[in-house]
This record gives sequence, C-alpha cells and structure tokens, in this order.
Amino acid sequence: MDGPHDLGGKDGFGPVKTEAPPFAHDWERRQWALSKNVPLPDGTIDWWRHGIENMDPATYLSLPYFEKWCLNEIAHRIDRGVFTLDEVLTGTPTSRQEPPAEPLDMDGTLARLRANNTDFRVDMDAPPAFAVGDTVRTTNTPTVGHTRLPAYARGHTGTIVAHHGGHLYADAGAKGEHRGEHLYTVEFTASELWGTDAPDTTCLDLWEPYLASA
Amino acid sequence: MDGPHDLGGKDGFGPVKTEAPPFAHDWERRQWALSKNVPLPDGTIDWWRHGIENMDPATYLSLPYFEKWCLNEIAHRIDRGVFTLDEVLTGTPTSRQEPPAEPLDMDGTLARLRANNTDFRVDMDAPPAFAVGDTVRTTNTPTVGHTRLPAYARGHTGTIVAHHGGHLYADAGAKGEHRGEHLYTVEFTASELWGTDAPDTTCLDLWEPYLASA
Amino acid sequence: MASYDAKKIGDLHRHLHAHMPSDPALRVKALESLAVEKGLVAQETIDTWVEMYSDKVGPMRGAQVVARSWTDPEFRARLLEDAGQAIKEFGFEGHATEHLKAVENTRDTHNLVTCTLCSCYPFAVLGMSPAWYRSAAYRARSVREPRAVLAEFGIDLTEDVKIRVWDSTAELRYLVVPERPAGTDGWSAEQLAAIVTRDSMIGTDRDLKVQ
Amino acid sequence: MASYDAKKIGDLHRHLHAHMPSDPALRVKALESLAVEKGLVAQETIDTWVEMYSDKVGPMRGAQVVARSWTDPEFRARLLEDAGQAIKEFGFEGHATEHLKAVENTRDTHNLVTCTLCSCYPFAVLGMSPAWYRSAAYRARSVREPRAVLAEFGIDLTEDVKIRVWDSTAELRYLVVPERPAGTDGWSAEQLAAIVTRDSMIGTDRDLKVQ
Repeated sequence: MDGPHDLGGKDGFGPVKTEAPPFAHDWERRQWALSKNVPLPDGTIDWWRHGIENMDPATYLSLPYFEKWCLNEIAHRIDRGVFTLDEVLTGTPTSRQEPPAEPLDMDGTLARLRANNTDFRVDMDAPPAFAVGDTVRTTNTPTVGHTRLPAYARGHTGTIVAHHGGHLYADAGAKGEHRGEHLYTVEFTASELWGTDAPDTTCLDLWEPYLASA
Repeated sequence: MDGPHDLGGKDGFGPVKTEAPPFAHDWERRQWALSKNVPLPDGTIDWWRHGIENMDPATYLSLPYFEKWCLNEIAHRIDRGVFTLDEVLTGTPTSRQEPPAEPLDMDGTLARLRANNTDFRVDMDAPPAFAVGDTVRTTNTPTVGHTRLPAYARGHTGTIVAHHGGHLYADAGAKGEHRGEHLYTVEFTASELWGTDAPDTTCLDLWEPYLASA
Repeated sequence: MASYDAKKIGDLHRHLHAHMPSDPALRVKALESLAVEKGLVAQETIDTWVEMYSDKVGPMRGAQVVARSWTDPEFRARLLEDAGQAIKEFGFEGHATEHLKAVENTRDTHNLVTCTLCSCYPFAVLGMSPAWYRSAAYRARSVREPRAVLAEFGIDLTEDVKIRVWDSTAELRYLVVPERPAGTDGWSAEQLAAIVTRDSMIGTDRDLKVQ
Repeated sequence: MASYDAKKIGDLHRHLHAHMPSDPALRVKALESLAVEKGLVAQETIDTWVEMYSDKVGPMRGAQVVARSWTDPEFRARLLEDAGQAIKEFGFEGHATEHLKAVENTRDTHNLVTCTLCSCYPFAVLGMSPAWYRSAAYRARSVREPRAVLAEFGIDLTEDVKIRVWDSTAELRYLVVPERPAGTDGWSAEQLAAIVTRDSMIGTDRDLKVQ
C-alpha cells in the first residue's frame, strides 16, 4: 500500500534531531517491554506492520513511535479477540488467563530475548530466477495491501549483489500466508534513483516477485 | 518535491465524505475572500503552491484546507516584506498603505472576479517534440523543488491526446522564472498506472520536460 | 521580492503554526485585521466578496452553460472547442477558467474531474468547490479507484462505461457536460438548468433527475 | 484468529485514537493494566525487561563484537560471512538478529543503515534504536541525501568515499563495522570496545576517537 509509512525520499521533514536518546519517557520503555512480553497468538510480523500502516496518515505522522506501537498492540489484540474494545475503553477485564503468567527474573528475560531469534528462511523448490551480477528492474505497479518494495525504488534498474535463498514473503505474510520467495539484495545507483551524480548507492532486500529481468 | 500534497493513489484516507458543503464555517468564506482581494505583489501561482507544499507533512494532512491557505497567505507576505512576523504575531501594523484600498461594491467584486482570468499561454520558438497520438514515457526521477508531475504518474507510458502549445512552466514558475514549455494532455490506462484491468484511463496535463519518447 | 526559497517558506510555516493561536477562525481574523489596518483591503470588499460567492457565483452558472449546450448546437460546438471563450458569452469568466475544457459524457464514457496535487477547480463557473473535492480521500482515491469513489456517491457504473479521470495538473480546468436526460423535450433554459447538479459537472453524479 | 483485514484494523486504529485518553502514558498504562489483570503477563516481567534494556542490552554489545573483529581475523571472517551466527558466540542473538549482516567500512566505502518503511534495527545487539533513527526525517532523507544527513551528524565525506545505504526492507538487519583507528595497537578488548560508538555501528559516525 502507498501508506504514510513509506517515507523513503519524501520531502518536508526538516533536519534530523541527532541528539535524541533512545527513550525519552518511561512509558516508551514500558511499551517496548509490553510488546515483547505480552503474548500475541497467531498472526505474522507483516500483518502487525500492516496494522500501523493502516493508521490514518495524519495520525501516523503525528504520533510518537511507541504510541503507534501501543495502539497497534491493542488493535491487534481486539482483532484477534484477546481483548474486547469494551475492556480497553473501560479498563475492566471480563475474562482472565488461569493460571496467570509467571514472572520472569533477569535470567528469564535474557533467555526470552535470545529465544526471540526468529529464522525467516524457507526451503524453495523453485530455483532462483536471478543470480548475483544480474541486472533487474523493479515493478512500477503499486501494491494493494502490504509490500516491502518502497515507492522510491519502483520502476528502477539495479544489480543483484546477493541471493539469500527463500525467505518468508512479506506481502503474503500480511495476509496470513506462510510462503517463501527468493530474496535478493539489489543495489541501485544514486543517479538511477534520484538523478544525482553522487557516487553513492542504495541496497534493498527485495523478493523475486518485485523483480523482472532488465 | 515528494511532499505531503502529492496524494494521488495514496492509501489510508478512508471513505469520501460526500455530503460536506463548500464552506462549513464563516472563517472559510472570509479566507477565500482575503486570498482573492488582498494584493500579493510579484510572485507566481506555483511559488504560492510550493509554500503550502513545504508545510510540515503532519500539519499539512491535519489542518483544514482554508487554514492552510491562511497560513500560506501570511507566510508569503512575510517572505515578500508585506508583513513582518512581528506584525502578524502582535496584530499591530507598523506601516500602512496611503491611501487605503477603496471598498468595492458588488459590481466591483464581479468585475474583479472576471479580471482574474489569467492567460498562461506563452509563444514558443521551439517546435513541439511530440504530436497527438505519440506514445511517451514520463520521467521516473523525482524533482527537487516544485513540479506538477504527480509521483503516481512517474515512469509510466501514455498517449498524447492533446497539444496546448506553450504554457508557463510550473517547475520554473516556482523559482520565479516566467518561461514556457509545450504542454500536452497525456492519457494513461488503468492497467499501466495501477495494474488493474478496469477499462478506465487518467488524463494529466504534462509539460514537455516530463516526457520522453517511448 | 519573493524569495523562491523553499526552506525559508517552510520555516515560516512551522513558525506561524507553532506561534499563532491554534483556532483557525482566530488565524483568519488576524490576517483580515492586519490587511485592513494596513490599508491593503477594505473590510467592505471582503463582506461583498463573501456575499457574491453566496448569491451570485455558484454551480447555477455552470448549469446555465450546460443547459445552453443542450439546446443550441452551435453553442455546444463552441463550448467543446474552447470552453474558456464560450463562457465569456455569459460573463462567467474569472478565476481559473481561461483554459477551461468541457468534456462530454456519452453512453459509454463518463468523465470525472480531480486535482491530486492541490485542489484546482473552475471557481468562477462552479462556485466554491465542495469540501470533499478538497479532501485527501478524494484526491488520493479519485485516480486510483474512481469506481469505488463513484459508488460512495451512489453511482454504480458497469464495465461497458469507461471512466476518464481528468487530473488538473496544469492550468487547464475541466467542466463535465452531463447528458441531457430523456423527458425534457420542449423545456425552457431555466427548467433545464434547474436539473443540472453541481456534482454532475464534476463527474460524481451522472444520470440527471427530471423531477 | 487474526483477520488480515486491512479495513478492520484501520477502523480499530481510528476508533482507539478517537476514544482512548490522548496522553500516550495513559494509553500505555491502559494496555499494561489490562494485560496484567487478564493474567497475560506479570508486572515484574515488564519491570525486569525495562531493567534489562537499561543495564544489559545496548550498544556495548555491538561494540564488543566490533572490537573482537579487529583483533581476531578468524572471528572477523565468521562475522562477515554470517553475523547472525557469529554473535551467538557472545550470546547476543535475539530480536531481529538471525539474519544479521555485518558491512565493513573501508577507506573508500562508508556504510549507512536505515529502514524507510518502519524502523527495523538489530535490537538485541545494539539495544533500543536512537529516536532519530525512527524519525520521519531520517527515514525519508537517509536514502535520498545521505551526505546531507551525515553532515548533520558532523560527518563530511569527500566524493572519493562512496556511501552504501542499506535499507532494511526484509528481515535482514545490518551492523556497520567501523575501521579500527590508528594508535590502538596493543589495546585490550575492553579498551577497544569502549571507543566504538553506537552511531558508528549504524553509520552516522565514522572516524572513531582514540581518546
């Protein structure tokens, strides 16, 4: 989707505030901890991301990062029936898990962090369509639904610099489909993307359906 | 520029509120009247538009239409020295025009409206590069500064359906340059722009520098 | 002198938005008071302009043009050739109409007008644009999913009708000429104009009602 | 069951934003209270996780990895081959590091990491991302004008240094390996790790200071 999250190359945001700390408020620390410790049954990371992408664009651009996470965690739990809207707005639970979750100590949280190391590789039957060194062109057709091809890289020609085998395909994952596509790193020159003569490049990790031979 | 104003094809805004009246508040009527009756010396319509485009994106998407106009009228008058920032924030004028502007009656405002009929045609020495029926491809390089080629139409192939001769070139006008370029209407199919199989088309009025033979 | 400096105008916008009172009515009042006190415009002119756009300038103008095109084939030819000239016969020229183009609906073609980059509109001939025309939702969706947008206006088009969307990216402006409905033979110009809706001249209405 | 219905989740977002208290601290408190009262998580776990990200997980982890790569050529080879595996030797794997890729700066190449679509970051090895990394300004400009962005961080690169920007669009995450500065021969692993800045591992810092 051409949502408010697709920020690459967009103008009007002014200078980067280079001095801001990772967390400015305690509620941000707690939101991070909640996102990583309150279970969210089924779903996919890309459906989670697509939730944030579907916020009202003005709201998306206005709210602090972790406030968007908070609303998204709540929205996804209502979507899945973990919370009801009424529970959220009244603050009163109408059901509870028995037995309640056991507290984790520091060793427990460190172990949970390590266990969070998800592998996205998928064995593929189909051979890759492209090889390192190939020239490819990205599609210039906007996607309905979630995609990880940013608008700034649409309709552009680049070079395959790595092939990573099959990885879970984000566009399908946001629809609940767990299937792989070949994943490549594609390098684009600044002159190709932006029309400048800078010697710089941008590398993106792109799935095969985004690409065609050029 | 890839600013917040470039909305064509963007997602996330929800349904169209089909019932809203032209003016919801008196201040909107007055802003419209102010924009059309307070003189703005020099400048161009595209520099005026570029002012709004350079608002903070979250603000652009949040503020009502005529509030953006109000801020833009003020910003442009400060830019040109008609107002000072201090005059605006204190509400106290430090200079005034003598004699003050004469009031217009209804016949006077009707005459002013008719006189507002600006002709944007420019005689061109160079012949047009394209003719009706030609197939052209739009540039896929984003513009620094103002442009009237929307992002959704970049890198796409269409057909010239009209040639309008030379018209003042918006991209240059936003820099204060009054020069013409050949202007064409270019028709794009839905399948080309959006990848759908709808029988529909979109026509855009595009200047020659946006186009190349395809 | 205008600076033509994008950073400067952007900074001014940020500063004004941060420091002016947040109520838009107060912002407009500040502009009006300062302009009047500096002698740049007379208060009465603003009042009169507001009255003009309430009573004299509106979609009834475009409706008269459309009605004439239904009964006067020579006028219709002039309108389709150069609408900016043709409306001068009514004295309807003005803001954003010099390069007006009339596009006619037929049985198999429907026209829809939008402006995705700002909200360009032929004000002098249609009056102030409806709020939805200026909304992000309409600007975003009119080009990408015109059929879904039309459905929200209650217009369901079959696939044998092609939609042509006109995105007003330059200084041309567009006026849709809807089809004359059956059952209006012998009607007066006034009767005909009365059934032409504003939305039908933008393209978010199609089959005009004769009652 | 997740609905995978974009309209539904968007409507939920609009409803929540319109009806929850507007203070983000209260919104997070509402989530926390409900999750704890429903027995989904223990309050102590949240407290401990916050403490962990304050004391145990941060850029000092990445700095140890980089320092090792400077003194141990075999480790450096493993790191460049498969950083996700190599960091397991430290026990630093975790959120968003299985597909970690280390990219090394050289005299004529500088690496800069971004995520234009959300704010992907190798949290387990670098701790929480700095706020600017998640900002619209950085996400928008890092790919289009990396030199202007680096200049705002005080890094002025000449044109004989090429910048490679890595936009984390899939599940690969990137760790920049800065160059070991001159004047650090014989330093201990701890001394070396102490000069590796967080920003140098993102690419918004380049020449490390030896004092």
